Amino acid sequence: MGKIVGGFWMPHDPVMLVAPDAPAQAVRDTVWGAYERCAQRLAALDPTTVIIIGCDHYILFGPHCLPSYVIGTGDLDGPIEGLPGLTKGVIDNNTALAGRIVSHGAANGFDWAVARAFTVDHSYSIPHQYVVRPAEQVLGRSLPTIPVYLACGVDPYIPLPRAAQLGAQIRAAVESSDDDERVVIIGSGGISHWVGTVEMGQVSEAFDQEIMALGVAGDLAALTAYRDDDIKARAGNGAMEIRNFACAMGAVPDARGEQIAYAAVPEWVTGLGFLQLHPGAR
Amino acid sequence: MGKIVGGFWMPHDPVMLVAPDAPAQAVRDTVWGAYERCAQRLAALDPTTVIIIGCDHYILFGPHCLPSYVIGTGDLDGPIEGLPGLTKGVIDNNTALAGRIVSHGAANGFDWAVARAFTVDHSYSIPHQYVVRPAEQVLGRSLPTIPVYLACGVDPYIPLPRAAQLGAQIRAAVESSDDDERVVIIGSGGISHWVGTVEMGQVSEAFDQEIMALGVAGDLAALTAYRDDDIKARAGNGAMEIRNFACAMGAVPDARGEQIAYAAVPEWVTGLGFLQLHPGAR
Amino acid sequence: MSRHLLEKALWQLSVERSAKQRFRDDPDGFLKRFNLSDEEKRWVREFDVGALQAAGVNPMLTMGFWQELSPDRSMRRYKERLGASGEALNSFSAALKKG
Amino acid sequence: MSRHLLEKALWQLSVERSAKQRFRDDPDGFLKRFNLSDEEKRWVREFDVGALQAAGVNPMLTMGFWQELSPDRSMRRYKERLGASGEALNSFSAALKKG
Ligand SMILES: [Fe+3]
Ligand SMILES: [Fe+3]
Repeated sequence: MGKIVGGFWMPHDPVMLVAPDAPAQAVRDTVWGAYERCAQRLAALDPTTVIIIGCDHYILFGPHCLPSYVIGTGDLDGPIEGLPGLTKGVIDNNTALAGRIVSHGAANGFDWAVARAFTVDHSYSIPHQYVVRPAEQVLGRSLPTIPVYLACGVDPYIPLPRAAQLGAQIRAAVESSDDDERVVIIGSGGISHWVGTVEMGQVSEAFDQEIMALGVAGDLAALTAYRDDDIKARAGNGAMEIRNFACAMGAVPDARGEQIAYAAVPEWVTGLGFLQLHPGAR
Repeated sequence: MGKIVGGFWMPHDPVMLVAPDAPAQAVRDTVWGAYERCAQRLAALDPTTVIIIGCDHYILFGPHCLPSYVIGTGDLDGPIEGLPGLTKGVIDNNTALAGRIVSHGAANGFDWAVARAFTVDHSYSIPHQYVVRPAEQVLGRSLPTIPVYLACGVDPYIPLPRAAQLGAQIRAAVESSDDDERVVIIGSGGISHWVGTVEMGQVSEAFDQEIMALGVAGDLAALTAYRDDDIKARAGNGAMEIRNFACAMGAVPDARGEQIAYAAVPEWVTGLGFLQLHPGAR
Repeated sequence: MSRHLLEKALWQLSVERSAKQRFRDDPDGFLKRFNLSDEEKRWVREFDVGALQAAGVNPMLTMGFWQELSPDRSMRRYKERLGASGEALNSFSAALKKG
Repeated sequence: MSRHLLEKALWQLSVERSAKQRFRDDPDGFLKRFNLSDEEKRWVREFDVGALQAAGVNPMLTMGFWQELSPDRSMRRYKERLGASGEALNSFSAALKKG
C-alpha cells in the first residue's frame, strides 16, 4: 500500500531569482537556508515520489479553458519561463501514480483535468530545483515528481474547502495503490503578496503568521474557512495560493505542522513561509 | 423557478457540409428535413435559453489541458473551422445561467472547467445554425445558447454515467434559478462513425438503432452501461459522442424520446439520428 | 464591456510570440480581431493598466503585458499608472516578473 | 516512445499557423523542439499515419495532419497508409474534414 509520508509548504517567489541581492544578507540566508533544510528533510523521509501543488499565473491556461484542478499524467518539461537559476529540461514523472489519482478521482467524484504533455512553470520548478533535486543528490536516486495545479491565480478559483478535499482524495488514491509508494506532497505558494496590483510590495506579516500558526496547529478547518474577498483584502491576490497549502495539508494524514522558517520580504514582494507537515497517528 | 422544457439529440456531421451532394436525394431530404423539424419543435417549446452539449475533436483543447467537461460562461464566437454554410461571428450566451451552473456545481461536487472567452467548433455551430437560428426566426427573438463540451473525442474520456450525472446537475442548477428560464438542451453527436481510422466510412446501423431505441425508451441506465471498448469496436471512436446524448437525457426530467429521423449515410461517414426528449410527469 | 475579451487579447500577447510581433508591428491590426469597443482597444494600445484593472482584468496579465510590451517597462511607472504616488511608488525596486 | 509528445507535436501543427509554416519550411527544425526519438520524428516527417496510430496517437490528429500538411492529401491514400486495401479504399469518397 502507498503512503503519504509527509508534506511541506514553501514559496515559489521568482523575484528571489530575478533580484537575489535585494534584501539584507540575513534574510537571504534565512530563505535559502530554509530551502536547504527542506531538501534535507525531504531526503530524510526516504520518499519514492513527490507531488508538487502549483498555481498557474495566467500563462499555462488561457481564458478558453480554465480548469479547477489539473494533473500531469504523462510527459513533463519546463519551466516555461526563463528565470535565472532555473534549468529548462525534461522532468521525470510518476505516470502510473498520476494515472491512478485520476482514475480514483473519476470513481469518487473528482473530475481531474489531465495534462498528458505538460510544460510546468516556476511554481513547480522552484520547489523542484531547490528541494527535490538536492534530495535526489542526497539519496542517489531519482524522485519522480507529479505536477498538480489548482486554480489560485485566475478566477473562477477552486473553493478552499474543495482544495482540502482534493488533498484527501490524493491521499486515498495513494493509499489505494498496491505499490509501496512513499509520497511527499509539497504545497507551493507565497503567503501574502500582491501581484501586479497597486499594493505590490506590501507584505502582511499578521496574516502570514496567522496562516503559519494554523499550519503548526494542523487546523485545516480554520485554514479553509477564509473568504476569498478577505484573503485578497488582507493579503493580496497572491495569497489565494494558500489553496495549495490546504491541499497539501488535506493529503497528509492528521497533519501537524512544524515551522521551518518565515520571513517577511518586501524586497521580494512576499511573505515567505516554510513548514513541514508531519503525519499524525492513525 | 427555471425548467428544462425539453431536449434533442442531433448530429454535427461536417461532411454533410463539405460534400452535400454525396448521398442520394432522398437521404439528403431526410437529414435536412430533420434539422428543420427540430427547429420547428424547438420554437414550439417556447424556450428562453438553449444549452448545446458538444465535443472537442482535438482542436479546442490540447494535450497540456484536457478537461473532462467545460462550460462557456462569458463571450462566445465561432465556429473555429471554415466550413461551407457555417457563418463565423459573435454568439449570444446566457452568462447568468452558465455562471449559476458553475457555482451550483461547485457546491455539489461538479468541478466545471470554465471558458470565459470561447470559440466554439462545429459540434456547437451545426445545431446552432441549423436549429437554434431558425427557431429564433420563428419566435422573433434571440435564444442565447450556452456551450458545454464533454471529453468525447480525446482521452481521458468522461465516464458515461458521469455524463448523465452532469446532465442531472445542469437540471438541478436550472431549477435552482429564480428566473423563469425555459431551457432546452441539445446533445450534439453522431451515432456510429469512425473518424480518421482505417474503418472510416463504415456505419453500424445495428448499433445506431439500439441507441435510438434506448432514447425512445428513456433508458438512461442502459445508455450509460456501455463499455468504451465495446462502443469503439462496434461503432467507432466517433460514437463516444453518445456521452452527449446521455448528458442531455440526464438533464430532461424523466425523459422519454421520440424519434424524428434516422439515416445511415456512409457517404457522410456517419449514422445520423434525430430524437426529441420529452419531459415526463414529475 | 468585457473583461473576458480583454483577458483573451492580453493572454495571447503574453504567450504567443507571433501575437507579440503583430501587436508591435500594428497594434490596431492585432486588436481588430477582438470584439472590443474602441475605448477598450485604446486601453490596450496605450497600456492603460489602471483602466484595464478597473474593468476587471487580472493583474497578472496587466503586469506581464506591461513588462513585455510597454515602451517604458519600469515598475515604478507601472504603479504610477495604477494610481500609486509618493512613498508607495518606491516600496519595491526589483525588476519584477510574475510571482 | 510517447504518444503524448507525438500528440503535442501534431496538435501544435493543427492549431498554430506559425507551427505549420515552420514545419513546411524545415520539418527537422520544427521537430527538434520535441523530445521524440529519431523513429518517431521519421513517422511525422514521412506522414506515416499508420505508425503514428499504432503508437496510440489520436486518429483525429493524424487525419487533420494528413489533410493539412501531407503532399498527397487524398483520403484514399490516407486509408492505404493505414493498411486498407481493395474495396475498403473506396468506401467513401468525400473530401473529409474532421467529424
Ligand atoms: Fe505564485
Ligand atoms: Fe463529432
